[in-house]
Amino acid sequence: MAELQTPEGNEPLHQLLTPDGSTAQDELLSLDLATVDPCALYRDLVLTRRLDSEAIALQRQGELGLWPSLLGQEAAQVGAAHVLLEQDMVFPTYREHGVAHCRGVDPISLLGLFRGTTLGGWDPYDRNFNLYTLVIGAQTLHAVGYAMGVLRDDAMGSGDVNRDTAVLAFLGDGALSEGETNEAFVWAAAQQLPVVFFCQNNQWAISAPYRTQSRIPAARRASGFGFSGIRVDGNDVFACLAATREALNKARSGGGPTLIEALTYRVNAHTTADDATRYRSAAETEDWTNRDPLARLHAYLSAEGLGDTDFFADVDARSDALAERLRAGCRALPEPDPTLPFEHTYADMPDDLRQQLREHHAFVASMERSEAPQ
Amino acid sequence: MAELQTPEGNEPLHQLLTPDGSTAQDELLSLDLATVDPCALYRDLVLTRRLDSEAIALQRQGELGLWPSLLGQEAAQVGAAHVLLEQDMVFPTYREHGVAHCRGVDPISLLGLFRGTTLGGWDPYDRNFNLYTLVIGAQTLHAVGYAMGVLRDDAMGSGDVNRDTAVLAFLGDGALSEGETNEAFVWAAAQQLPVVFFCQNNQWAISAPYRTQSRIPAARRASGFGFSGIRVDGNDVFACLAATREALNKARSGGGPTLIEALTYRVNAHTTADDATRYRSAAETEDWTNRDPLARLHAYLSAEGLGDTDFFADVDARSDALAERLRAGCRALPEPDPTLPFEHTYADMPDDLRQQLREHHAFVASMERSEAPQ
Amino acid sequence: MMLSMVKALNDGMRHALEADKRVLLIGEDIGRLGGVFRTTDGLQKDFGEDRVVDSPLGEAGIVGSAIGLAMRGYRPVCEIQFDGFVYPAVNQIITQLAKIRHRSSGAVHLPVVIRIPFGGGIGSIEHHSESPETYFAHTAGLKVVTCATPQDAYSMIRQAIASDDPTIFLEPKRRYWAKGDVTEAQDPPLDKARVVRPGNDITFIAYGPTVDTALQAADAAEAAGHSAEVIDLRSLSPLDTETVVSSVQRTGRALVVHEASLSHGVGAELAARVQHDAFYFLEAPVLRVTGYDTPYPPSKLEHDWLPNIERILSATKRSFSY
Amino acid sequence: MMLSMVKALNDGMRHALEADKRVLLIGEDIGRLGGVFRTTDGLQKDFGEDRVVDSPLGEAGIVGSAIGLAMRGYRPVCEIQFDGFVYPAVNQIITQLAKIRHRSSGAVHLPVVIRIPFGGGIGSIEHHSESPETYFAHTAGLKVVTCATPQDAYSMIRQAIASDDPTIFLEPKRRYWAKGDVTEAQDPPLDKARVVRPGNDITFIAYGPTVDTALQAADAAEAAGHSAEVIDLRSLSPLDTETVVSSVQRTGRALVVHEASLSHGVGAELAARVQHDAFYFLEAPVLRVTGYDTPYPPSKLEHDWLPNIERILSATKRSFSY
Ligand SMILES: Cc1ncc(C[n+]2csc(CCOP(=O)(O)OP(=O)(O)O)c2C)c(N)n1
Ligand SMILES: Cc1ncc(C[n+]2csc(CCOP(=O)(O)OP(=O)(O)O)c2C)c(N)n1
Ligand SMILES: [Mg+2]
Ligand SMILES: [Mg+2]
Repeated sequence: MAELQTPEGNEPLHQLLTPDGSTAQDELLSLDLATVDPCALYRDLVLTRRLDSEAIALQRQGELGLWPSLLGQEAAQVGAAHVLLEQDMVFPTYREHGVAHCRGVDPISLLGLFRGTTLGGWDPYDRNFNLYTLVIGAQTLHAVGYAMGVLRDDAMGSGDVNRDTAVLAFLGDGALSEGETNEAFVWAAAQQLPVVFFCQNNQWAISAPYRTQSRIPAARRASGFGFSGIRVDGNDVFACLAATREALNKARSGGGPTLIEALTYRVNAHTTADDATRYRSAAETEDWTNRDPLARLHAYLSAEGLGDTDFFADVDARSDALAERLRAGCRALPEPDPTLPFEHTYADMPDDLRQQLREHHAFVASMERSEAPQ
Repeated sequence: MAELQTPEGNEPLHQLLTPDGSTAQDELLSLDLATVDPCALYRDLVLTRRLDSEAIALQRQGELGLWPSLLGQEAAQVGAAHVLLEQDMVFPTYREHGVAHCRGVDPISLLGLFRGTTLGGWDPYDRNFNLYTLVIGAQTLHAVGYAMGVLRDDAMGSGDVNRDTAVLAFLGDGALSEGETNEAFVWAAAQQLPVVFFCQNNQWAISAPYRTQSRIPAARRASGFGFSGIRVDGNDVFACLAATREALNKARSGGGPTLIEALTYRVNAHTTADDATRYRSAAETEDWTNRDPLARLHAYLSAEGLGDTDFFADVDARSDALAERLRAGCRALPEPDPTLPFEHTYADMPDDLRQQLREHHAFVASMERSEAPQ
Repeated sequence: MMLSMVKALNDGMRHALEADKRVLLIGEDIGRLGGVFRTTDGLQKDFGEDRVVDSPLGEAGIVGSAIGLAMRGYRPVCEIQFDGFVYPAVNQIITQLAKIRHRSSGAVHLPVVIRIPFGGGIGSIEHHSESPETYFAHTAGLKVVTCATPQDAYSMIRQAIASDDPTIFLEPKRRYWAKGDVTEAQDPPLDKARVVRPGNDITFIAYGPTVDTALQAADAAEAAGHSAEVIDLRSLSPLDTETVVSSVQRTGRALVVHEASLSHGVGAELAARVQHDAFYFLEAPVLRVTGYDTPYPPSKLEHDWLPNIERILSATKRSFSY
Repeated sequence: MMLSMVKALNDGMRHALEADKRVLLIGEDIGRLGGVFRTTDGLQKDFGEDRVVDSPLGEAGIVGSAIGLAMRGYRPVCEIQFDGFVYPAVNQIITQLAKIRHRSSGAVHLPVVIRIPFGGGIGSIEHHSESPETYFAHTAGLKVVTCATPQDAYSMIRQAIASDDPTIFLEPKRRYWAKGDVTEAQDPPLDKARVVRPGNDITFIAYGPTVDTALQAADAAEAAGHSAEVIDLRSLSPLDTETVVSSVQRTGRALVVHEASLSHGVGAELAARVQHDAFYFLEAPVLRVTGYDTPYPPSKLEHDWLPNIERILSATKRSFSY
């Protein structure tokens, strides 16, 4: 597969499943296929994509204000998410809908942020999946701090699989340029923290191609901080799974951080508000669309006789059901109470803020009166 | 020479002058001794050290509020400064007194900042030596921006030695942990800017030993960003000079940035206000004091018969003269005019600030009246 | 000529780029894309990648490099993509950009403009609707200005670029698309407020996005029999106290309107100055209609959270109840 | 027991570390060195390197990691070495620390304390004498408090650590070494101001380093026949408006004293509230004696630049001239 050409040459791109769907050997990555459920992976890839396309449709219908599509990045997200343990903590950006899905976060709750009914939408502790963070790079330091807590809780290197905990922080290629991301690398490396940085290099930061940020592969950034980085084919769900599993195990056992660069592509525009035709060629996008991560696994399943027509039919049915749920669930998302911002700014509301709330209530009530049909 | 041990092993330490003062071959660094004036280097090492010790004395006498001593780092600074061209721009931290001296900045003007008569003390454009920057890392981005200007002025890669310009940014080992420093690396690398980052790894950031920041040699940081880093013996003036000359030439010719790690040691406390006995052993300091960069060059000069007694006598005389100048000059530094902050906050003073100045004048005047002897 | 504020800013920057080759634009997505709001549309095509710079993703880098460029003789115009993303640059802005002239006793001046689309009301997500002006207005060494009309956008952006002081240039993003007449008419100085609607009974003081709201409220108040004068501050630092105070000395009543949170907002400084300079003229305390002391709410709540005509009118009523 | 503020803070933190093993200190040079002001002296020795953490050199990292630690159940107390070095952490403080409770509708609370030695008057160099309180007080979601005495230092630091809200804890560094009596006496709530000197004719409102200055000025004013009441605000966000207003309603005159620059400073918010809530009681406008609208000057100029007794007295005279 044609790699992202960086001026300073390329990092080996580790791959376990070739674009035509056949398995490949890799000198670094190994995956015992007995330990994975390719059908479950495929199902989640399909559901993730459906979640995404349905959200786009809802945005077009005016039900959402905005949606950041993950189209093309399903394998990276589903592969990484499938090797998380319950106790692991995830710090996503705003595009990890597939990880959220695999983590068991109700997909409907992902919509509130983009519908404007909430700034969050779920309890981060319910599924150990943090709220989306919109400030590029900021979450990487939260992951570092959380990992510092894990270390202090002796929840690392104990050998107890139910206890040892890893932190998985997601970031984009553009995020590698933010100072805070690099500080996170400094801290994670110096303290050998149980954190894995999973960078989906989708080759674009809105309109900025990867070369705007760097002339070398993203995976190499880690070497400057003293920990290991690996570049995997981000459209190869097996490679993403294997690399993440290894990195998480290393982290849980006290081996320190890893940077994973999953080389993939943002097939859609940055968000539904963006117009990618202004800065990149249809040919490029076309080229990458042909490296569809789903088709790849579909081919594998068919070739291996793992997925029969019933299986694929079942997946489609689940997909339709999900779409149905999303359409209904989105419209059913509760309107936020005007009290909400006042209630959740502090643990207990200061007197002057309470006074502001009273005035606000009075005002909102008066509006409702005046808007009431005469 | 015993190197700084970092957990992840060591970078080769490039050296051209051994501790006993004999020249050494290096596989990477080369220096045609015909192109350097060892006597001038020695003179500047001595004057730099005298400047420093005199400032410490002035602080003890209460003439300065504070002084950050460079004792032990003379070779790194003098070696780097000696290969600067007039048109090159320097962005120091707060400890580059030796670079300032070699650059031709009047050493007396270095004292004002620490005496409290000014926040600056010299015109950065006079000698292309920026004011000291106290916010760790901040100056690295200024160097990057200045280099972007150099590039846009076609003052790079033209082959004209009077035109091609490089930017030399100094930083400490602790500064490598600040996000802004790493952003500077991102920008310099992506745009192949004519900037050299000269990191004096004096192994301490106040009380934080280098291992608090990183487990690998500082020079390796550059590899994570896609440019070259080199670790040189920071107490070897020849090695520092050779590495900096090469890096500056590379920058001027359009070859992009370099990170130089000059491995040295902060022999004194962080500043005169610090108490190093609280966090490091006398033995460690002792050990490094024995690797005195001046003694090394002195031995070389004597062995090579380059410095006769007259020469050393002359250097001592200049040193005494400098000390004399500093003692007198420090006390003669003009008291700042109360108007100063008001005058220099904006290009032209806004009306309300002018009003504040009027009130301030009236107040200061009334104070002088009331303090006048009755 | 009728132009949107976006087009007026674009023309103003084009004008500046043509007039002075040391002027340079730098920011995320401002080149090929023309900025997420298209404010710099077409400028990279016409002035090249060296003068309209698509930067790496780092706000500290944008402002820090602008400082270095300015030291080299350039006049950089930075774009921060949204109000909520200026904070990674705050260290460079507050400790360096604002202080270097003072630090150097005037030897170094930094003609750097930082453009920030600000304010809410566009139904966006978190960090895309904030009003950070107080942080900058409280920082000595910075000029802070904001435009309310395409005409001011066109003239003020050029004045800001021409200024030798670092200037935070706040653009009221929800007014980006409203059209207004733009001429080459003589413009008031960058640091002067303007009476945009004369009145006799009360003074509404607004800036940026709330000027239009205040004007509409003034018309509504007229109906209720109150003649409101509306002042567009334009400059938040320095503040044109004189224009404000002389108006309030006439009307005896003042009401400040801004989107930023109430406490320690720009309205506080205005109230402090007015109660001081117009002490004997005030018929009622200076009132403030602002965002509340909470983070910016989810967009479904923003209409009621933001100062709006109704809240201005009820505050007006309160003012006259004294 | 007579203690310096430094020792009182040290005892308060020791107390908190003993009482709750989730409490943890993190900052530059706070361990082996005990902090550049020795505020954490001996704590690493007694509580270990995991609970008194010598951090890498990065303020964003200190606050960002504290947020993650808090999410894991810890109660981190961050030290920022000097006021002027908090800015690299401002992005984490304003966009994350202050907003995460609101973002998560209360699901996530962040009991993080950020200790900042602040203010001038110690003859130091640039960035070591600043007063950044307004930036934080204007940020909804943060509590901002400051102590003026060893007793308050001892009690307030423990209250701040016990608070479930992120708290900016400002320490008036020029009062670090003055001794005061410290007891286990019941303390007022963290968010309440305190009348530290009763008076009848004018109210001096101060906080942190200027409380002592205001008290001395009050004594001097007494001599001139003016009985000044002095209020130590203690909390800058939220503001205890009630204590301030009820005092001014009695005295009819108010004067705010702080080191931060005048414009958009805390004095502005106090003036705005007082002129509103005590409108009919004011005999004179609220006056402000503060730092000027310039960057902090070289230390040789700081005595005259800072609010001092003489400036408070002449402002007092002005107040009585109305
Ligand atoms: C600090 C900050 N600056 C700017 C932005 C605006 N912004 C939103 S997404 C984005 C690009 C991010 O690119 P990348 O990190 O590659 O993630 P991707 O969107 O490709 O998943 C930018 C610049 C932001 N959210 N935060
Ligand atoms: C942003 C910032 N944080 C903290 C400080 C306080 N401080 C001053 S010097 C210093 C250590 C710097 O160490 P290093 O970079 O190694 O330089 P050195 O002092 O060793 O020359 C610190 C933490 C500062 N000046 N700026
Ligand atoms: Mg990307
Ligand atoms: Mg150091």
